[in-house]
Amino acid sequence: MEDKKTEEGWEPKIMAFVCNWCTYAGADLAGTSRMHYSPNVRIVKLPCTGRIDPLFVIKAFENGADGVLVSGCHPGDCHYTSGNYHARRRWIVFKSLMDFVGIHPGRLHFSWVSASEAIKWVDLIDRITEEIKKLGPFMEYRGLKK
Amino acid sequence: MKIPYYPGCTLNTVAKGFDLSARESARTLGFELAELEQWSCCGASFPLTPDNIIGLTSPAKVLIDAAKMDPVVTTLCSVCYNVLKRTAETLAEDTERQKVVEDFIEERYNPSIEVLHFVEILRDRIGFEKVKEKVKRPLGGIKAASYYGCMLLRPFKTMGIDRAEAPTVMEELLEALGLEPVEFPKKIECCGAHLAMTREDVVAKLSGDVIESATGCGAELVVTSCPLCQYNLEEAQSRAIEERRDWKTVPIVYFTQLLGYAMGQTEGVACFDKNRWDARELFKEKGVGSCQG
Amino acid sequence: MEKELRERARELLESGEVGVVIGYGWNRRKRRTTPVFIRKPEEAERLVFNPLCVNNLSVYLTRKYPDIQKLGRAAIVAKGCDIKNIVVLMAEGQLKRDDVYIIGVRCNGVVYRQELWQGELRPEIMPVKCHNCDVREPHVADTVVGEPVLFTPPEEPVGMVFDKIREIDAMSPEERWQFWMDHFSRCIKCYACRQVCSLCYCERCITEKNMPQWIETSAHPRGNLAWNLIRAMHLAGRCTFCGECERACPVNIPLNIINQKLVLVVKDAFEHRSGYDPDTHPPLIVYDTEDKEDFIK
Amino acid sequence: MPRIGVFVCQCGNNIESTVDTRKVAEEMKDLPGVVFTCSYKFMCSSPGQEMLKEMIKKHDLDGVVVSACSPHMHEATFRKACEKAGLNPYRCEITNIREQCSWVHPDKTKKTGTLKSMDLTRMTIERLKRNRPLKTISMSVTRRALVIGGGIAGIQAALDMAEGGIEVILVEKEPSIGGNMARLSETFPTMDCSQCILTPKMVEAELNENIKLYTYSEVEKVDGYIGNFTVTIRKKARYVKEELCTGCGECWEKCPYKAESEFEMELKERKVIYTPFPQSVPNIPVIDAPDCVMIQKGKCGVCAKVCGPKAIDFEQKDEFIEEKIGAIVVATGYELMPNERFGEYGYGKIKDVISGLQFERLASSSGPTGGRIVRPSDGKEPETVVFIQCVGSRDEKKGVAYCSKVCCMYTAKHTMLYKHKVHHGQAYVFYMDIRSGGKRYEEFVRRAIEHDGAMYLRGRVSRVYEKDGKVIVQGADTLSGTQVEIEADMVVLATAMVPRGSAVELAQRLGIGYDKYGFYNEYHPKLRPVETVNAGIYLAGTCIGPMDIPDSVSMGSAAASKVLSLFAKEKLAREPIVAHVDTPVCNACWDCLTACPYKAIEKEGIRDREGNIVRWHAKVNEGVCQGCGVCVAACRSKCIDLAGYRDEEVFAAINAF
Amino acid sequence: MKIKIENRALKSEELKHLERITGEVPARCYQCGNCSAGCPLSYMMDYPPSQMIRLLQLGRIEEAKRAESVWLCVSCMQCYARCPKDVSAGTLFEGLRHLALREGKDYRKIKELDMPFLKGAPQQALVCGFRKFVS
Repeated sequence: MEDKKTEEGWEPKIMAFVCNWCTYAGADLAGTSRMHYSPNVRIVKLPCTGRIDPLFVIKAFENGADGVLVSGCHPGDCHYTSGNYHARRRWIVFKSLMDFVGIHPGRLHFSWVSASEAIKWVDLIDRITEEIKKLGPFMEYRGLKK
Repeated sequence: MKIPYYPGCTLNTVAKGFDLSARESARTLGFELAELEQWSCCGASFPLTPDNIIGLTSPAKVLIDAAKMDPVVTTLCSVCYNVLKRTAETLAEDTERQKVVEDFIEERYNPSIEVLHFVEILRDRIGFEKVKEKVKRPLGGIKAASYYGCMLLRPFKTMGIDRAEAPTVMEELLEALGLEPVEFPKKIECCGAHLAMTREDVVAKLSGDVIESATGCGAELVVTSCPLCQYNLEEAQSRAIEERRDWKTVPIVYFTQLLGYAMGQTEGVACFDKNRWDARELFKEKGVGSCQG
Repeated sequence: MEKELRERARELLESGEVGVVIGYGWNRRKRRTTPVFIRKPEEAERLVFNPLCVNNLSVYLTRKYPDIQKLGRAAIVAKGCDIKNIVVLMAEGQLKRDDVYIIGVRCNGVVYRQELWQGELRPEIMPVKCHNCDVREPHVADTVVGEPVLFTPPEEPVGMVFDKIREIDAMSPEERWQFWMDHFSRCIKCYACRQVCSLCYCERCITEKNMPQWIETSAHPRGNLAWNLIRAMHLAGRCTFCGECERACPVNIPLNIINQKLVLVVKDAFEHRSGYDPDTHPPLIVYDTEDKEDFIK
Repeated sequence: MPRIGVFVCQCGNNIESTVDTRKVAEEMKDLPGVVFTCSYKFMCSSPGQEMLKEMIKKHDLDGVVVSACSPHMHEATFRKACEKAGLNPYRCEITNIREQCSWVHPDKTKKTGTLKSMDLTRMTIERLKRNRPLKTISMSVTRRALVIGGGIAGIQAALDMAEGGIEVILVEKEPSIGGNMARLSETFPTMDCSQCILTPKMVEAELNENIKLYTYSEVEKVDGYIGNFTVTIRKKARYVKEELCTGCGECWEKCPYKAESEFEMELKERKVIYTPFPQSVPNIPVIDAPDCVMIQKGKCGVCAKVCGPKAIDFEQKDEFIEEKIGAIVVATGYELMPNERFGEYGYGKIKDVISGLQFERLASSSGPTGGRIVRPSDGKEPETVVFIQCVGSRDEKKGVAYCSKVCCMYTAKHTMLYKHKVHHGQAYVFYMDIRSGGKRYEEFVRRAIEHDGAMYLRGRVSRVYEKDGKVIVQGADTLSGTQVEIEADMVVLATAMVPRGSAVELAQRLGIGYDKYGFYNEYHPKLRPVETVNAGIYLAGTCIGPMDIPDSVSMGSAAASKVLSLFAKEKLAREPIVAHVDTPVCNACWDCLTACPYKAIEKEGIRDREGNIVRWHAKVNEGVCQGCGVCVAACRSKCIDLAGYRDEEVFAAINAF
Repeated sequence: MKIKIENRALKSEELKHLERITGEVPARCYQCGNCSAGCPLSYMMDYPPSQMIRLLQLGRIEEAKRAESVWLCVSCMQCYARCPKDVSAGTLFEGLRHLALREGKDYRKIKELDMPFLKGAPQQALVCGFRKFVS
């Protein structure tokens, strides 16, 4: 397990926390438009980015995620009018904190993807998968388990 | 108060009156236009395409030298003002190009530099009220058309000396000097600019239209802030006189000439005689401009 | 000054205005100070104030200490830095202004290690917070005691904590990770940091929540990291940098660095400084449509 | 131990072609708590649903996972099927293995898709294990409606609802209902006189017993939730007692002071005590307080002297009225973008440059000129009129990026009206595109061009200036590729429709969404065009975006029908996705209360026997809560949780990752 | 006249190069004609500004380069000031001038200028003219 980094065929595991109304629907649209993207992402659907607790991200890393994506409606488009603004505030602090303790910025991504931005979703997933592939498995975090 | 001052090439030669009267006026108003110790040409045209970096180096050097005195620089010529201000904005916004320019000049660029037109200084730092107080030769009754041209106003996002489509700053200044500003449709149209070099016919048409538009609205005097406008307008007028009998001739002067004259400078400073049509004749005719105190 | 302090405390107790005065007193050997809870006017003589009065007593005003709350309205002896925490408690509905009588003490700085205290305050022996203190003159108080203090904090904050933050900021992610793991791995989950903090007043701490168990309770690096991250997040925008958590930490985890980092982030991003205005909401529960989002792609 | 059934759908070949559904089903069988798994061709088909129901009964399932298409497609279908089989519908969870798996990962070896499907299904199973049965929330309904805005959309909505037997409160901020439509002269494409078709409706609204009119009033505050709103209406001081006034008009006849008429758009003056226009409903005047010499200086009082029924009351104050209602229709309409933004067109400086609405007033037979089209500067009949379209609209730099939609049509109408009134006149229209989609619309535009001789020039106008009493228009005709100049007598700007200046403020008060311009957002732009995200609040008319009268009217009716169907039920049922507070561990820090976008959280006190409050905690109002979960993430002690998305469920899903 | 529109021309390297050096995207233009309406030189041009942009949209960059319009534009920025789509025709003109000048094709030779002009004109006219017309 430990030296998976060098192992051929290692695929990163990416956890995505997305809001139900924009990004989830955007990902659906990518499907109905038969676009293709990297299969590494596992989506957890939440009503709104405002529901996303920083703990989710920590928990995802604890459970072996090599990268985490958090995504929701563009500012002004929130189904609940302001949930994403609240989320953005939290992320500003949380992102700084994660950077500060040395979580590589390539492992934690934030994005706005609307229900119509299937292309953006596809590009986003491909881009972060690529980036995380370059970083390799998140052994540092997984190593903490012992 | 000392303000770094960039005269530019033309004010040093052809438009001496523009320069001298401004310096003298500043003194009267209690500040000094401190000419930069060394300066080069601004390039006389802002490089519109972003890949033309070499065109930025010359104005950038001017800004760098000015910033050594004070992060503000003033200028009189509309073109210099336009080029310097747009360069300053470009370099402040685009750090990449700023870096390239810095490497080329081998000096650090100070992005906080502010480029001000002389009239902005009068309006914002001195106040037209104060200018009015200093007037000794009120030029009452003379109908003057402020011809802005292009460079003071466009592109508006950067230049913004006043409202883009309906500027009034020059009119306000002229009013303070006791003139009667005349509104005319072509006050923000182009004079033909450097086409003077290739297409005199076009310049004659455009500039001629400007003058006609002004005189059509009753102007007896056209005021400008740009030596090239001034030249083109005078050229066009010279041609028009030959071609058209009914042409109504007007003096084309710089605003600082009027400013200095109204504030009581000796007549030599403004170099009215350097203009092809001497405004003093108009003053005489109108019976204005005699010194009061 | 102590005379003034005792006088005030006695008056308050005598008049019945308060039921208890929370302040500092000497320990038995008079080498350290310790919190005292004065309930009788004659006991007011026990109150002292000197640079060894380091504790942030505001913690006793929280719901963590229902016994103290039962004693009636409280008066508290508080330095400017302690008052900041009281202000946050007010902003978060934990206290009303009338619930507490604040005896603000003018302070020239404190000394954490009593052996360094020789009767003279020198900058070298004071903690970082005192070097940058802008509330030596208490900013919210019912009465203020002590000699007026003339001190202007430096424009840019100075001190080891700030140097260290800059140093960590300049590190690579790997180095930062190593730095923090070295520290966090020492954590023994004693929760002294939580206990001493007056802003950690939760009825039930997140660590005590099971179903689901968000934070692993045993002391191993993974759970330690989660705990310290969440503690920092929960204090973001609220922490006043009183420094009590780091002082209390038995294994010397540099909590001040992580807390101060977030104080700087919050100040920079939301222009918020906690502990100054009881009417301002903590920044993380409000928002501005213009908040920066350069990191959101 | 739970008894979970897992149903993996093949969706014909849609899923099956890249996911080995049998293998997925097989693998899931071994998970603890899973008692039945299968793969099936079409789960959503009737036989599929029947099979689902059968298996629930046969295996006594207490939870169901359907791995199929997006929950946005068939979650409701499967939940309903489960309910029919006696299972709590919320014990059915969907795994999306089509949109987010089989369709996007085209690995024909099925390896990728199968692996991901198994992961996703496992996550759903774990989530389901933690899931709780939920009960739909049922709420009472106050069967009264509020309509904000008395323009044509609002009037239509109010009339339709009143017709359906609902009591309606119609709030209008101007002294009369009628809105912008009352200003129009004729309407395209039929050329009906606007007043002729509008006025009867206004009167009908006034006389209908089910409609309560509040004119010169504004909505001050809105509390509550669908079925149970409480609104506070500010009734501005009219200085006229409505119950006494007979509308005889003596007062405005005699009033000695004048002010500019808002209704006539600065083309005419009105008295200081006035009704906006002769057909005003109600026909009760208001006193324009800032201009009234009596109110400002205590002198005059002529109106009071001449008023027979003694209805004038200079001491009147604003009144606040509270009304309980169950639904709200927002129909606040539009205004025109200020033309002053376009200095190059000289609006405001050149008198003969006017806006489209001003032209409507000039052309209207009840307008300031009695329907004569004349120049505002000298009252002469203009022989050349230039109409400029897209002023401010389709202009992302100085104006708005969107198309204002109605200008093409009304400009064509203007050219006709002009031609009909000034026979020798010539109309010019500068346009970019002619947008005349709509029944009989294109024919109408062609008629303007072919029959009434309007000269259409394709291009924008760069500059308008005054010269010798003429208005010179300098534009381009891109079809011939030339600059054109027209010496006009009058210029009419077809200015963009924009939302009311107060639109955003009202949206925030109502908790509904709005776009960057301030137009209100529909719940779904196509499928739920008159609903908003805030249940119980509906939209109609141009507050949503530019639209013409027929569209506004149909939206008014649509909103009314939404309200009627809402009120048709005795009790309201709603999704139980709401937050709950675990009260003993609440800190009463009120972070949730501040963060909640819906003001759904209240403070609740616990009292001791003497009635003293001993403890406070937060309480969620289930009717108001929309289930966003912002409070949950904000709560440090984790005492709030969101049904359907509880921490435990999310945690379980992450753990199964 | 009939022109053949080719996919290749729409995406030609030279067009991309022009977009790159000018930072302008002709596709943004929706041909409202405001630039042509306001351009002071429009009346003299063989192709007024909006048509020049149309040529570029159609991929006919060679034709655009040969147009006399390129040498008539004086960068007064009237077109840009009033463009509702924030497209700067003036900048595109400048880009086209660069393309021509960088090929070494001077529009005006210095030695062709007459003496009275050289003596009487303000320096800035010369400097500016050289920049715009001489490689």
